[in-house]
Amino acid sequence: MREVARFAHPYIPNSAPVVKAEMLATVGVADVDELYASIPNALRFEGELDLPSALESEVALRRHMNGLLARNVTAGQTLSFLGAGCYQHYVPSICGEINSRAEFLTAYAGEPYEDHGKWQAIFEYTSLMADLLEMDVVNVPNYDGYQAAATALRMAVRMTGRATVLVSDAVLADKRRKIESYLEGAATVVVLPVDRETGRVVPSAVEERMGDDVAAVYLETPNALGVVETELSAIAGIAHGAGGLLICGVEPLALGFLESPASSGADILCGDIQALGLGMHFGGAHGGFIATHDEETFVYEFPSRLFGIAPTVEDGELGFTDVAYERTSLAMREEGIEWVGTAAALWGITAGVYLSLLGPHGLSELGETVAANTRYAIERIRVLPGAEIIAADAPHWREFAVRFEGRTAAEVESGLRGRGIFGAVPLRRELPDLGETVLFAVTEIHSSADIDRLADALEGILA
Amino acid sequence: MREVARFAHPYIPNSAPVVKAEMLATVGVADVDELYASIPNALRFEGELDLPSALESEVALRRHMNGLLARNVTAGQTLSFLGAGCYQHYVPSICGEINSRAEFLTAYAGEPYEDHGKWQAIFEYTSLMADLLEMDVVNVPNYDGYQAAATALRMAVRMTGRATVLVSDAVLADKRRKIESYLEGAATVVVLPVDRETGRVVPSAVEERMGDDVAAVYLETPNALGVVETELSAIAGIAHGAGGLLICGVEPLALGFLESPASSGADILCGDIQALGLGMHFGGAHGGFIATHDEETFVYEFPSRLFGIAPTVEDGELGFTDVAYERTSLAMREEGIEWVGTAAALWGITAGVYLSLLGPHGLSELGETVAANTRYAIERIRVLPGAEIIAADAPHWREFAVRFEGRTAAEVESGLRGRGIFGAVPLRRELPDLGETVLFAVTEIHSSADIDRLADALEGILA
Amino acid sequence: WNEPLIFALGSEGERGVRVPLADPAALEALSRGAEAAVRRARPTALPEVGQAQVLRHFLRLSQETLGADLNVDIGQGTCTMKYSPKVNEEFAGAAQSVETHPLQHPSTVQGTLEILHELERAIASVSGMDAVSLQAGAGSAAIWGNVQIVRAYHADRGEGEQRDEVVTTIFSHPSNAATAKTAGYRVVTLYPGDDGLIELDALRAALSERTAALLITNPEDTGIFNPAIAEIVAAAHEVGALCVYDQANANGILGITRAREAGFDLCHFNLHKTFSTPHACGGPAAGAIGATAELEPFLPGPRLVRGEDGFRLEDRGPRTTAPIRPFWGVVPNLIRAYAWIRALGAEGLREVAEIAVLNNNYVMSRLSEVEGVRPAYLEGAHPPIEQVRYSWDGLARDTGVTSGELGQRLADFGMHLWTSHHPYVVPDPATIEPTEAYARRELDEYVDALRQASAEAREDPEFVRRAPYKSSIHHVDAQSMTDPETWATSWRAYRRKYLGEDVRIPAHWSPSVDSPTRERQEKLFHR
Amino acid sequence: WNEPLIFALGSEGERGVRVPLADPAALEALSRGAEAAVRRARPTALPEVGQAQVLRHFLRLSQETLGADLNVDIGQGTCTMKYSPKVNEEFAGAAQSVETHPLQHPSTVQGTLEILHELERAIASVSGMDAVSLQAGAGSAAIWGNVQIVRAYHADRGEGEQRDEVVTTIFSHPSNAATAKTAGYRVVTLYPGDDGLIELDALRAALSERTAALLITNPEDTGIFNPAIAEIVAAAHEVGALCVYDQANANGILGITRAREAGFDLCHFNLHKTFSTPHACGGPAAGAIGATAELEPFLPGPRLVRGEDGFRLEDRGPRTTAPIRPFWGVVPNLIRAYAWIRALGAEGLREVAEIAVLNNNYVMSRLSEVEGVRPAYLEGAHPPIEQVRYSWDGLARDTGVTSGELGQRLADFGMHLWTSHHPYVVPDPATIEPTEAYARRELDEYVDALRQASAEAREDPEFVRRAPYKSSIHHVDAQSMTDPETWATSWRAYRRKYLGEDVRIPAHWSPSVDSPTRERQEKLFHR
Repeated sequence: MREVARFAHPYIPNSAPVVKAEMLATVGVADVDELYASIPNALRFEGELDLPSALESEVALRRHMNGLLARNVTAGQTLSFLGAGCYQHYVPSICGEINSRAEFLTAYAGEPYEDHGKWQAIFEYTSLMADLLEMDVVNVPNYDGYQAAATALRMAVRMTGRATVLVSDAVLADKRRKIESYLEGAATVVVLPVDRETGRVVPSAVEERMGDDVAAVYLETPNALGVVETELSAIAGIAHGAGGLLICGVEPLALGFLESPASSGADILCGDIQALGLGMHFGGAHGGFIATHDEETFVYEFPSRLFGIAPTVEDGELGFTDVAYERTSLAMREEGIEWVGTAAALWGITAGVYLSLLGPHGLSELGETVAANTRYAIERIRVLPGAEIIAADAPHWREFAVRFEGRTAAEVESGLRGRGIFGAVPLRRELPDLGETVLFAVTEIHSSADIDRLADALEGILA
Repeated sequence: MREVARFAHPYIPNSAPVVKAEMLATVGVADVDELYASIPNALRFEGELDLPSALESEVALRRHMNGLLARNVTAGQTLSFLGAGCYQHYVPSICGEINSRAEFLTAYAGEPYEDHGKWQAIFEYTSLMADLLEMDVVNVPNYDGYQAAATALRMAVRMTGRATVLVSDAVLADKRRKIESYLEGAATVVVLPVDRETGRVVPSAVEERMGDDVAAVYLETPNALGVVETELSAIAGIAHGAGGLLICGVEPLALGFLESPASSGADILCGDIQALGLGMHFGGAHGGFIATHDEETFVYEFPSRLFGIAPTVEDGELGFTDVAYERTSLAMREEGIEWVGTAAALWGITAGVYLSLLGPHGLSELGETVAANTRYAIERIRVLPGAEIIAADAPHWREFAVRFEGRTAAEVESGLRGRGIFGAVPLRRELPDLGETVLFAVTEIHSSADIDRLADALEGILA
Repeated sequence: WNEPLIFALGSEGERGVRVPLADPAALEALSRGAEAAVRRARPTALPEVGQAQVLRHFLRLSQETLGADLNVDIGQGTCTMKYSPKVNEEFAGAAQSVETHPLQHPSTVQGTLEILHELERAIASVSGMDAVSLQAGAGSAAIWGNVQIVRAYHADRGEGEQRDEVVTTIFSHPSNAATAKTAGYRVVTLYPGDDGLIELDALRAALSERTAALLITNPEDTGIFNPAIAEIVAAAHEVGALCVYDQANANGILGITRAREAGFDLCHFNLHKTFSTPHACGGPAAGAIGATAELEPFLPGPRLVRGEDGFRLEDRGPRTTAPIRPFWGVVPNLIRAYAWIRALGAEGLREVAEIAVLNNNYVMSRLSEVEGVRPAYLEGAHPPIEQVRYSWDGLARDTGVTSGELGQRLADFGMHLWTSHHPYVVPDPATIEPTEAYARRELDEYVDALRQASAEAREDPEFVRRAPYKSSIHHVDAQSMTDPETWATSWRAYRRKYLGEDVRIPAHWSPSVDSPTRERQEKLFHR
Repeated sequence: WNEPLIFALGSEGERGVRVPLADPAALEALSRGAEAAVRRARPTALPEVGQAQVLRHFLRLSQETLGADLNVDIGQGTCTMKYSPKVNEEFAGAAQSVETHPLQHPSTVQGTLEILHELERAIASVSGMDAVSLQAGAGSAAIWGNVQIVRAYHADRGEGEQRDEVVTTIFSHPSNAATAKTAGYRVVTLYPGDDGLIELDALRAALSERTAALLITNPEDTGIFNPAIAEIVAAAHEVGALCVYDQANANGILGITRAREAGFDLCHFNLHKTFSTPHACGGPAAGAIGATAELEPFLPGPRLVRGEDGFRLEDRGPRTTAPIRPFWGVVPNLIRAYAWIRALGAEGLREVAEIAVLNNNYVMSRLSEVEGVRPAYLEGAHPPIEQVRYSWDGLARDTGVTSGELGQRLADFGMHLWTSHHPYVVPDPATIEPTEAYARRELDEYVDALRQASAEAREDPEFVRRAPYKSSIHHVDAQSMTDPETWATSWRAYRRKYLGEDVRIPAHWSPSVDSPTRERQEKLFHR
C-alpha cells in the first residue's frame, strides 16, 4: 500500500493532507479514486510504474544529475572542430541571461496583451532577421533548418503546382532524407550534383534538368562542403526563366561576410539559427527560419505564425498581432497550411538578442574572423602529404572537406581524439563518391594556434 | 598616443565617436580634457596605468577567467569537513534564482515606492528571522557575524554605561580580535574560559567574574568547539542579577533542532546567515543579524537600518519604511549609532527565500540530520586510537574538536588531503592549551558513508 | 514600460559585445584566398546598441511577459502549464551538456547518453510501450513522426496506396488532422455525440480498408475520458488500421492507465506538458514517441544501445523513418524531463495525476457558483480528468460579451484565459487545466478573477470589451494585419509600407499564368 | 501585483524543498547521544509554502524592484550606479568559486588567489599606493579599516592618547565621521566656503597635534575637485596627522589623478561603485584599502604572497590591525571587479573616467534648461567631475514641492531620485551621477522626466505631493514607524501589536536605576 505522506511534495502543493481533505470535501467525494469513475477497471494499470525510486531531496537529485553530467567531456574542455549542422560559436553572456529569464522561459500561448513583451521580442527577432536576410517576411521560428528547407520546398510546390524539385547533393544526408520524406506524395526530389572540382552547383547542371515540371531549385551556401555558392544569379535566372523558384539554405551568421542570396534573386531563404547565440546542447538547440518577399503569393503559403506590428486604440501606440492567422492549422485544422505547433520561440528571442548585441560591425568582424580561420586552416592542411582539400581554391566559410590517403575517417577521428581534439565528421553518406572524406569546422573561437594544433595532429596521424 | 576608437566599448556607449562629438558640442567644449580643468597639472597622472592589456573580446575574457578558476579544486569535487565559520550547507536552486534576478542584483538605495519589492523582501527576511529567533526586532543585515557580535556588545555597553564585557573563549580567534578592536576605548574584553571537560561555559565561571562593571556576557551556541551551551538560563539569571545583559551568538540554522536562546533569557541574539542558502564563496558570503525584544532601550541602540510595516494612503494597504531612521549615521553622521552603510541586503533576501523554502519541518529535519551526522562522526572517531574528542559527551551540533596523539594539525590536514578529503582546521589560536586540536564540520550534505570515509582516513593517518 | 523597438535604440558606433578579431596569420591567408571575391560590400543593416542598453531592453520586455512562474497559469487552453522546477535549469544549462557537440564520439558523452536511455525507459514504463524515440522537437513533430510511421508501415506491407485516409476526432489537437493531411492523407473528422464522446457506430461507419490510422486523444480536450477506448481501438484494428494515441496532456492519468492497456500501436507525449519542461514562449519543446515492438523498426532517430563500452547511438536499420529533425532531440528538455521524473518516482507521478484531477474538479465545483459558465458535456456525466472545456455561452447570451473578450479583461488581473479552440464546437469556449502545480489559494484566486470579470460584463459589457486597461498595451487593431496591402511582418516591411523607406527589391519569381490559383481561407483571428 | 506577505501564503503541510534525512546509522547514534536532551520541543513558527509558490512570490517582488539593469539609474544620490557586466556573474557564480571553502589548502585555490593578487596589483596601480588589502566587506567597512590603521599607527608611535581628533568635511560620506566617532575620536567637521571647497585656513585652524587624521573625499559629493588637495594633505602632514582619501566614487578620475600624486597615506575604493560590482539592494559589496609602504604593516587581513609553490596567504605580522570581517573579503565581488578591469585595461579605465565626466557635464547642460534647479556651487566654477549636487530650492520656493516629493513622483516614471543627503547643507538637494554606463538617449530621458515632474509641480503641487500613482504601492505613512508604541519591526511584532497575538516574552534584561539615560535624536525620515 502507498503510505500517506504527512507533507506535500514540493512540486504538488495540494498533496498536503489537510488541504487535500478539504478540497475533496468541496468536490463532494470521499476519495480521489471516485474522480476516476470514467476509467474502466480493465484499463486500469495495476501496481506501480517501473521507475527508479524517487530521489528524496534536491541534494540527492543534484548529486545524481551532476554525477551523470560529469561523465561527459565537453568541446569546451578539449579543442573541437566538429560541425556538420551544429557549430561551436561563442554565446554572449546576455543571451543566457535573457534566455533564462523566468518570464520568457515559462510563458506560452499568451495574447498580445498579457504577453506583450514576448510578442515584441519575437517581432524584433523576425525583424532583425529580415534586415539581415534582406527580405520582408520572416516566420516565428519553426523547429529547425531541416524543417525550414522541407517547408520552403513545399511552399514552392504549392505556389507552382509542380511536382519536381531539384536539390543539391551538397546537403547533409539526414537533411535530404527529411526533405524527401516530407515531400513524399507531393513532389519528387531530384538530386543536383555539385561540381566535384569547384564544390559548387554550376548553372549548366541546373539548366540541364530545369523544366516546366520543376517547382524549385534548392541549394545551400555555404554548402555541406563549406563552399560558398558563387553563381546564384545565373541559377536564379535559369529557375525563374522556367517558372520555378530558387530556394537557398543559408547560414545567417555568414551574412556578416557574404551577401544575402536575396540580392542574387533567391525567392525563399531558409536555414537554422543555432549559430546565433544558442549554444550546441548536444544538437538540441535549433530553430528554423523561412524568409520571403512581402507578396501574398508567398505569405499565404507559410504554415508558421507570422507576427505583425499594428496600431492599438491608443493614439500612436503600436502593438502586435498575428498576420493572416487563417493560414494556420490552429485556425483551420487540416485546411490550414501544413501545421504549426510549439517550436522554437525562445530560441528566436535569444537569436534576436544575439543579433542586437553583435550589430552590423560585430557580425562583419565575426564573419571575417571565421573566413580567415577557414582559409588559414585550408592552407595549413592542404600542404600535408596525404591530405587533399575538396575544392581548396573555392571560397569557403567555416567548413571544409578533406580526403586522406591511406587513413579511414574513423582512424582520423580516433587519432585526433587521442590528441585531445574532436573532429573529422565523415561525409560518406553525403558524397559516397568522394570516399573517406571528412569535414572540419572552424569558428571565431579558434585562434591560429588552435588550427596549428589541428594541422600538426593531422600531420602526426598521416605520418 | 592613444588611438581613437571607431567604436564604443560595449560598457561605455557614449564613447561612440559621433555621439561623443555631439555631446562635447552640447557641453560647449572641444575636448574632454577641458572638463578636467580643476585638476592641477602637478596632480595629473602621466602615462598609462600599469595594468595587463585589455582582453579584447568577451570570448577572451571568459577564456581567461575560466582558465584561472579551473585551477581551483572545489569542496564539491572532493569531500570536505571544513567549517570554522563557513559551512558547506546545501543551497536550494530557488535561492540562486532569486539571488541572481537582475532586479534584486542591481537595485540599491531606492525608496519604498520604486523599490517596494525589495523593501518587502527584506522585511520578510527580518520577519522570518524574528519568528525563528523568537524576538521582535531584527536588523537589515549588517556585514557578518563578527560585526554583529561586536555591535551587540557595544549596544550593551551603551545601554548599561559599563565598560567591561565577558567573552567566552570558545569563539574563533579572529572574531575575538575583531571584537576587541571594535570595543577598544569603549570597553575591556575579559575572557571567560569554557570548561575544558564539558566544553561549555559553566555558571560558576560567570558568577566569579560578574559584577556591576560588566555590561554583558557573550557566548555562542553551538560554540567554536561545536558544543551546545546548556546552562543559558542560569547564566542569564546571573547576568541579569548583576544588571548585565546576556548576548548569544547563535547559528540560526541550528534552531530547527535547538531552542532559541531567547527562551532562556538571552537579551540580544546575533550571528551570521552564511548557512542560510548563501553558499561558501571562499568565505565571501556573510551577513550579520542582531535581534532583540521590542523595547525602545534596545531599538534605539541599533546602528543598522530597521524596516517597518506601515499603512499607506490606500485603505488596507501596507507598505514599508524605516523605523527610527534618526538612529543612523546616514541621518546624523557621527551623532548616529556607530555607522551604517552598504552591507549584505541581498544575502538577507536570499536567506529569506531559504527559510521560506525549508519551512518549519524542513528546518527541523535538517537540524536533526546535522545533529545525527555530528553524533555519528563523534562516535566513529572517538574510538580511534590516538584520537580524542574534546567534550565528546556534551551535546554537539555540526562541529567537534579532536586532539590527535603524535600527529600535528598540519600532518592530519595533509594526510586527509592526500586521501581526497578537506578538513582539520587547527584550533591553536583559539585554545592554545588544547595543543594540536583540530575542528571538523559535518552538515546535511554528508552521508554516513562520507563520515565513514573520514574516520577510515583518520585511522590510516594515525596508524 | 513603454519600451520602443530595438531599432529605436542605439547610435552609430555603439557596440553590444566585441568579437574576436582574426589573428594576423589568418588574415594574411584570407587576403590571398578566394573569399575576397565573395565578400559583401557593406555591413548588414542592424541596429548598433550598447551592452547594458540591449540588456535593459530585453529585461523590460521580459517583465511585460506573463510566464507561468509569475501567474496562476491555468487558463491557457489545453496547455498543461505546470511548475518547471528551477533546479532542472541547472542541469539543462550545465556546461557538461551545453558545450557538447552531437557528433562527439560516444565515449565522451556517456552521461548524456545514459540520461537519454533512462528517459526512454521511463517513458516506456509510463506508456507501457516497448520502444521509445526521443527525437521529435515537440508534440506536433511527434505526431508527424507517428504519421510517417503509419505511412511507412502500410507501404512496407504493400498497402500504402490503398490506405489513404486517416480518422481523427474534433476534440483531438489540430495537428493530428494537419500532419495527416500534410502526409497526403484524406482526413475524416468525427464529431462527438451529446455526451461529448465519439460514438462507436459513427466510428465504425468511418473506418474502412482505406483507413491507415485512427489518431485520437483520451481524455479529449473536453477533459472527458472515453471509457470505450479499448473498443474504439479494437474497431480500428479490425479494419487493419493502426491506432495512434495523442497523449500530449497525460497529466491526469500517470500511473492510472496507459496506452498499452487500451491496445494502442503508437503514442506520443509532449514533454513540455506532462513532463514539466518549460514552455519557453512556444518552444523549444520536446516530444517522445512510444511504439509497440512491431512498430519499433519504423521509429525515427537512432537507437540507444548499451554495449560493453557503454552507450552508443546506432542506426535503426532499413525500415527506420526519416529523421524528424537534426541529431538526437531537444536535449536540454530531455534532461529536464528526466530530472523531473527522478524527483517524483512512481508514487510521485501518481500523486501528480491524482492532484491534477482533484484540482480540476475543485475548480469545476467552485466555478459552478459563477453565473454564465458551464462545463460542456459534463452535466450528469462522470467527473472530468484533468481539464474542462467550459462554455461561456450563458454570459454571451446575457451580455453579448464573448469568452475571447472576457479573456482580454483577464489580462488586467495578470492572468491568461485563452480561447483559441477553432472551430468553436463548444460555443464561447475556454479550457481550464489546473494541473497539480497550483495551490488551492491560487485556484481560488483564478476563480475569483473570472467571477469578477463576468460580473463586470453584466454591469458594463463595453468596459470588458475595451479591455485591457492595466496591461502593457491596449486593444490592438488586428484588422490591418489580415490584408496584404497593410500587414507589416517585420520592421523592414513597416518602414517600407508606412514610413516610406525606399527598399530595392531584387528580381525574383512571380506567378505566371499557369501558376495555380490557391484557395484562401476566410479571415480569422487568433482570439 | 498586489503581493501579500509570505506569511499569508501556504497551508499546513506544504513544502518548498525537501532536505536529506539522516541515515539510519546516524539516527541511531543520535538517539544515544547527549543531543536528545537539548532538542527543541516544537518546530519553529515559519510559514509552509510550496516551491513554485515561494518562487512566484519572490519573482513578483523582484519585478516590483527597480534595479539598475532596468532603469536609467543616475539619480540615486552619490551611488555610482553603473553597468555590472553580466558575463562577470558567470565568474562570480562559478562552482569553482562558490564551492570553495576559505580554509582550503592554498594549493587547491590557486585560481582565486591569483585573481586576488592581480586585483591587488591593479588597485595599487589605479591608486598609486604601495600595498592593498581587499578584506573590507564594503566601502564603510574599508573606512573603518582605515580608521583602525590610523589608531594603530599613532598608538605604535606612542601618540595614541594625544591624537584624539579626526578632521573631515561635510561633503564626505557620513561614514567617515561615524567610523571615526565609533573608534573613539572626536570628530571635527569642516564646512565649505562659497565655492563649495574647504578653505585651507579653516583647515589649518582645525588641525593640531591632537589630529590623528584627515578623512577627505575629492571630488567631494558636490562633484567639485579641490585643486588644493596637495596643499591640504601637506597641511595635515605638517601636524603629524595621516591623510585618508575616501575614493568611493573614483569614476571620473581613473587614470587621471591618483591618491599617490596628492600625497595620501591611505585610501579606499568601493568596488561596487567605481569597479562595477552590482549593488544588490545594498550589499554584499566590497572595499579595497590602499596604503603607503609605511602603513602596509598595519593593513588588516592576510598578505598574499607568491612563492615557489604558487600563491599563499600569510599573516602580516604583529602590527597588522584586527580583521574587519571573516576570512579574505567578499570574493564574488573581488572576482567581478577583477574581470571588469581586465575587460577594460588602462585605456578603457581612462575612457570610463572621461565619458563619466562628459556625461555628467552633458546632463548639467541639459538640466540648465529646466527651471527651478541649479547645480550647487558651480556657477562660474570649473566643470564638475562625475556628479553634481543640484538644489531644487528654486522649485521649492515657487511651488512648495521639495526635492524629496519630486523624487516620489519620479517613481511613476520608473526612475529614482534620492535625496537623503543629511544634513541638507545644499537646500532641497539631489545628486545626479550619470557614470559612463548610460547612453545619451537615456540621459535625455531622465532629464525629460525631471522636466515633466517639475512642470507638474508648478501646475499642481498637490498632485506631485501625493505621488506615486503607478508604482507598486502608494504613499506610506512613515509617522507610525517613529514611535516605539506603534512601530512594527517584523511581522511577529505586527501580529502582537496590531493583530493581538499573544506572545510569551521571556524574562530579560531591563534598565535599572543606574542605567544611563541615553539621548535620543530628533525624529527624522529617510526621504
